[in-house]
Amino acid sequence: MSGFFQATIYGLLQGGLLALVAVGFSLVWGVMNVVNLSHGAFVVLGAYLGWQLHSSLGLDPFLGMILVAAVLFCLGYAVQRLLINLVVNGPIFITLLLTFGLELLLVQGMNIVFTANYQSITTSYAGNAVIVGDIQLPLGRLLAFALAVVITVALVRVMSRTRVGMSIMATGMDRGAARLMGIRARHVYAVTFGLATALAGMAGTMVGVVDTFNPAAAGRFTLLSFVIAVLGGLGNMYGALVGGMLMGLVQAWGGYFLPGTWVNALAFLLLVVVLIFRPSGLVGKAFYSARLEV
Amino acid sequence: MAPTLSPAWRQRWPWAAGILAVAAAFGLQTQLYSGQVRTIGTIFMFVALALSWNLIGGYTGYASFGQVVFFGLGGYVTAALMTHAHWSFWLALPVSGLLAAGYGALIGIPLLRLRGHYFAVATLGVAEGTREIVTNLPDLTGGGGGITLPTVGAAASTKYLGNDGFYLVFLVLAALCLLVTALVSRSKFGFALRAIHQDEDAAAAVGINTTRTKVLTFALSGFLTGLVGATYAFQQVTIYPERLFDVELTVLMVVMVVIGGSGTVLGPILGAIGLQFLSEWLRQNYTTIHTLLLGAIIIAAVILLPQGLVNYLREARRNGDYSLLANVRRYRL
Amino acid sequence: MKTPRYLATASVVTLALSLSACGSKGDAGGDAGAAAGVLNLGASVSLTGKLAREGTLTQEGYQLCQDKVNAKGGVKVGDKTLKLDIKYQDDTSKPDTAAQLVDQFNDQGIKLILGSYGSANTEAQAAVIERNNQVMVDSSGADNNIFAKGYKRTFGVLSPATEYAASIVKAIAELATPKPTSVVVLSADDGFSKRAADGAVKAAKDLGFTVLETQYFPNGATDVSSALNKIKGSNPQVIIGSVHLAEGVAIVKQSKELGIKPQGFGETVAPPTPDFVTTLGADANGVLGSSQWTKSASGKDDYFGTAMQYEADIQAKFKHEAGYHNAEASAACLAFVLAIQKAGSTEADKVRDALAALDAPSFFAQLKFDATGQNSTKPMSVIQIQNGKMVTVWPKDSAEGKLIWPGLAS
Amino acid sequence: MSATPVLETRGLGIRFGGLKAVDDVDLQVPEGQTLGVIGPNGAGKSTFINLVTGHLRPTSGQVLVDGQDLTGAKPWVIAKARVARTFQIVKPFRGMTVRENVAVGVMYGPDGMTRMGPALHRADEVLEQVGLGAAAGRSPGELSVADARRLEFAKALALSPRLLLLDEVMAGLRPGEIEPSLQLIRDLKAQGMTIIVVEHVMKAILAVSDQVLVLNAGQRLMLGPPRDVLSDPTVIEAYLGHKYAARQAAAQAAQPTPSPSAGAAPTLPAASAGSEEVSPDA
Repeated sequence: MSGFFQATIYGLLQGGLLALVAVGFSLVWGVMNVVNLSHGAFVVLGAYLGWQLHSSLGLDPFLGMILVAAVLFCLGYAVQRLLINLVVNGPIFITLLLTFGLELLLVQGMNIVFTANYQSITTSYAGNAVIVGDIQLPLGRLLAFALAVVITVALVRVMSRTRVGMSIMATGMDRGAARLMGIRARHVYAVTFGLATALAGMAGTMVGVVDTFNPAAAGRFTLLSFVIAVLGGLGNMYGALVGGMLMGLVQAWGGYFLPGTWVNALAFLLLVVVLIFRPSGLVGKAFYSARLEV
Repeated sequence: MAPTLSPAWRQRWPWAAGILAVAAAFGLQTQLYSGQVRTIGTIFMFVALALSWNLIGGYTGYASFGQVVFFGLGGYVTAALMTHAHWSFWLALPVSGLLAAGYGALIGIPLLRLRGHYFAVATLGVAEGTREIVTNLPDLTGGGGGITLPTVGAAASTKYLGNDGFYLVFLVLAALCLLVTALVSRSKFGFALRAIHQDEDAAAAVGINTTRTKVLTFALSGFLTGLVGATYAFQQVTIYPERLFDVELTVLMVVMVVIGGSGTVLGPILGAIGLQFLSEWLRQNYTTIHTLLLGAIIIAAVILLPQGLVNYLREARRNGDYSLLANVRRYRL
Repeated sequence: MKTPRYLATASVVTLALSLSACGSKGDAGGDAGAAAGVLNLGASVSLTGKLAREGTLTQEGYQLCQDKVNAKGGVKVGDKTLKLDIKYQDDTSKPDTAAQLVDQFNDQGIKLILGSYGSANTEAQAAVIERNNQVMVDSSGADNNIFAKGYKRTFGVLSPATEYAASIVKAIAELATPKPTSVVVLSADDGFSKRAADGAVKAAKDLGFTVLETQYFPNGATDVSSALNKIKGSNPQVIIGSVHLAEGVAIVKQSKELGIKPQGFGETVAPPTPDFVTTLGADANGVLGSSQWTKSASGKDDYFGTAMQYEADIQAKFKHEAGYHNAEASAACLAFVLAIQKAGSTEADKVRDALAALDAPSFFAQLKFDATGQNSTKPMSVIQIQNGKMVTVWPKDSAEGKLIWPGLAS
Repeated sequence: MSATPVLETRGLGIRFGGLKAVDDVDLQVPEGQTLGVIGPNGAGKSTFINLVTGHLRPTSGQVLVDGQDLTGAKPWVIAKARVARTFQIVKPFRGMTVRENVAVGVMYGPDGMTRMGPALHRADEVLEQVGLGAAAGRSPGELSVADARRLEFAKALALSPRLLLLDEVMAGLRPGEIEPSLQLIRDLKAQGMTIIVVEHVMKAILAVSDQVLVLNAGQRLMLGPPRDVLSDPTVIEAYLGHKYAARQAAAQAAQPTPSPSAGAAPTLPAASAGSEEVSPDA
């Protein structure tokens, strides 16, 4: 049975990290009703920046992550302010096409700047495992899991305690009313997107530590974020955490009980089933869904 | 502003010219090289795909992000029938279309209850899930390793059509999609689609059976896409689930319809031709950065022409103002 | 109501657009290349998309071949010498685009084609080559299927896929002391990897190993923990990975994380790629890798010299160690050059016959094609990563160093 | 005039979680009658209409149209049973002309015309009837508030209904614009159509209603002739709150009781109550 526990633990650790990958995507979709197809590209960009800091400055990725977050926040802020704000009121596939164009731009840009080589941020300690009974807890994944959960909880705290957080939530619920209260919607939207890309960047750096990546991996992360965001309920930060964990477990258990190739099929069928029976996600009502667009 | 033509002729003029163009296109391939014939064949393929997506995404306003599932299903049903049952392609083609339509109805009934983003993501989930299922049925579909249709020697139930042959089949499919779209847009059925697009509750209130109309449209769109997928599979000879269910194909269909002008007859055609020529031209001249430029151009097109070329031209012609500025401000925050 | 008067303009526009943009039949045609003292080879490679990494390595191989050949004055065709000029197109790692580009090369009168990267792209191109009566030398499509369709105009410089993983099993059986007994094969779910996996299982059974059930995972997966968990219980002494780079790295990295310690790892494709060592660092040491070519390969030719010379040239031009992806591409280009010179013409059928009859030594390997067009006599070589460097350990005659076994510091 | 009522509801109700939006409403509307429906905001008026037209599925009770049980039927089934409605917030089909908006109803309504020609012709007739004949070719986005309401009217009439449900057709209209709508309702009454008018504009209720139903917190408070209903203290209290009703009763007690002529009776103020500041005491 130890194989099963090992798979479960592994799935949970993986799920925590996937949650952080997806939480930004869920935030953008929930608050601004924008489906960001370039989200995966920002995750990979975060990995490359973390790798660059590590290889040229020797900065440990888990520290470099903070710098990566800052850089990506500014990039995200600019992208929203200059590009996405121009079409944010449009029908759903307008914002989607814009972010698709952005994804092409980012992925090919990384192909040219960082070349298509497979990279990984190799640290001395990440591969070693903490052994509990006969369960192996890889240090790198454990650290990534812990940080992912801490950051997500911190995000929820920020969203519900600070002024910025409140303004984001308010704009998400009813942009018209929020603007009447003096909230500068354009700025708040840009902050939200910046926050989302910063989170994606941090998750990307940690993915860089535990995984290998190259520009083509962007699509995979966007797809994962889709599934997790819907599982957890749009714009619901805790939901993204639960959705991520669930995704990790489904992939782990699926892989354990079924032939390895069935893993992805399970994840998508789970998505469709959840959508049909609980469109608002598993974790309570996504309170953003009922709102007026002005 | 009514043109000087007599009403009856004004009614039929577009149809006549449409048929003339399709007929002319038939003769075109005799003038071209086999490479060019194949390139234009691919353009007709995308015209057909864009028109069939337009039925559900443009007219009815249900943005299906899993449209490639019909493309892939059509391809794999034909591949299975021709490889295992040794059917002729001409028999497998309609059957693949019908099965794709059936699948569309089957998934449509639960999914078409969802609206907006949720429908888009659900169909994306179905497409990705179906690809994984196809990958995991190796004895029927060859799984990840791909499947090869018999086109050489005795096993070939239908002789390989070659570039000219596939050019004609894709042209016929594009013409079929054009005919269906034209009929739908002018008929009672087209009104029901537009009504559902604008406001489903109001549509139901005037007696439109919205559920049946949506499922029917989704199945029809699936049928046409399935036919194109089946032809593509025969053309490629060896097919892989990764390519047949590639989400990029769906996104390309959406790009073509939105930039061309969704909910119109002409939009998807212009969008498909324009985008295919653009990406082909970029590939030829900027080999290393052509996808980068394509991304930039799509961003520009979406910002400058959010409602699509045809709708922009129509509105500009009606109120005489051709400035793009109004477009940029249209959806601005 | 939107009157469909636009329907008409659209259809007329369709006609006009397609006519104008493609130009009439007259202009591109005939063997334009030869006249201007230049020999054009067409090469559609994957510069973008999933296979961008391996596609770039393939292009490097072709570029070095062009430099080397032109440095020696060019290709001698009868009395004339032609400058070699390879035309590149990016097929975005998609088989249908790769096939379409071969058709487009055919329009431009380019009949001699260098293959794209990967079995899927090559297989799609081979079908078109056959129909257009072009000729292709395939640099990286090892899947036996390509050569099982009765095609006559495609020649592969590589050993077949079934040899890829089998060579590692043979090397272990021959060299490893103490000789391990149990083997498991983990395979990606794509045509090439499955063929290679079957080859390994068959070889292992023939050599008396107890072979556990083969585990599969999705193509391009970077998380293979589910497959590893399943085999953890039976702790096999040798894990063979029939994979590409991403899965290869994942197997080694996640085995360490899950505490799976076999006596040694052996993988196809991944270990000889430079990225393997850069991404795994110290964990890469001890891993065996099957490779089409290593810098200690015997054999030489008058364009590239010896394998060692080839290694130095790649290092000089592209600033990284030469991998077999570079070497197989240069070998494909070399095969064309030798065949054209033997045929004394650039005409497709003559070059095809010359290739079929070719039997020439090269820095890569003996270039000889069987009836189906495969270089079936060419042996694979097996390397082992020893403190960050690729060391050839098998076959014995071209071995550089001894096999360290057990590979993993257990 | 058949005996069975055009519309009958028995114990009709719907609950959203704990909230009973419409609670156990019994109603019978005989053919040709015009029923006014009033009640404070949130009384469940629109919800009641949505239950009748099938846009909401009742959690309890029955809906019978001409004696036929259509409880929980789909909206288009009920529409085909000649039950038409307007929406409180106008729902035009943009992207189509005004004439086509109406033609959709003609094509998909009970008459089910399939050919375009006759459908468009019938649409023009309906547009003339509601006074929108001139705007037939324009797009709905260009209409004024009053015209947009008329388009809602026309879309409903396109089904040539037996039962017409008007959901606050007068809301937001200037006094001058109310009169033509009232005249239209009177004409339809004359043709024997059964109409349910949900309104806050008391002037309109008084002008056209044969009977008035008062809803409060989802329950049926009262049903009776307009005059009695509007002067009934419990109705006033429901509308204007306890304190106002008490002051009114006190003032009435102090005066000698004049005959309850229309003008002097303490009825609800004529101005549309919807927008006035009703401050129910906490």
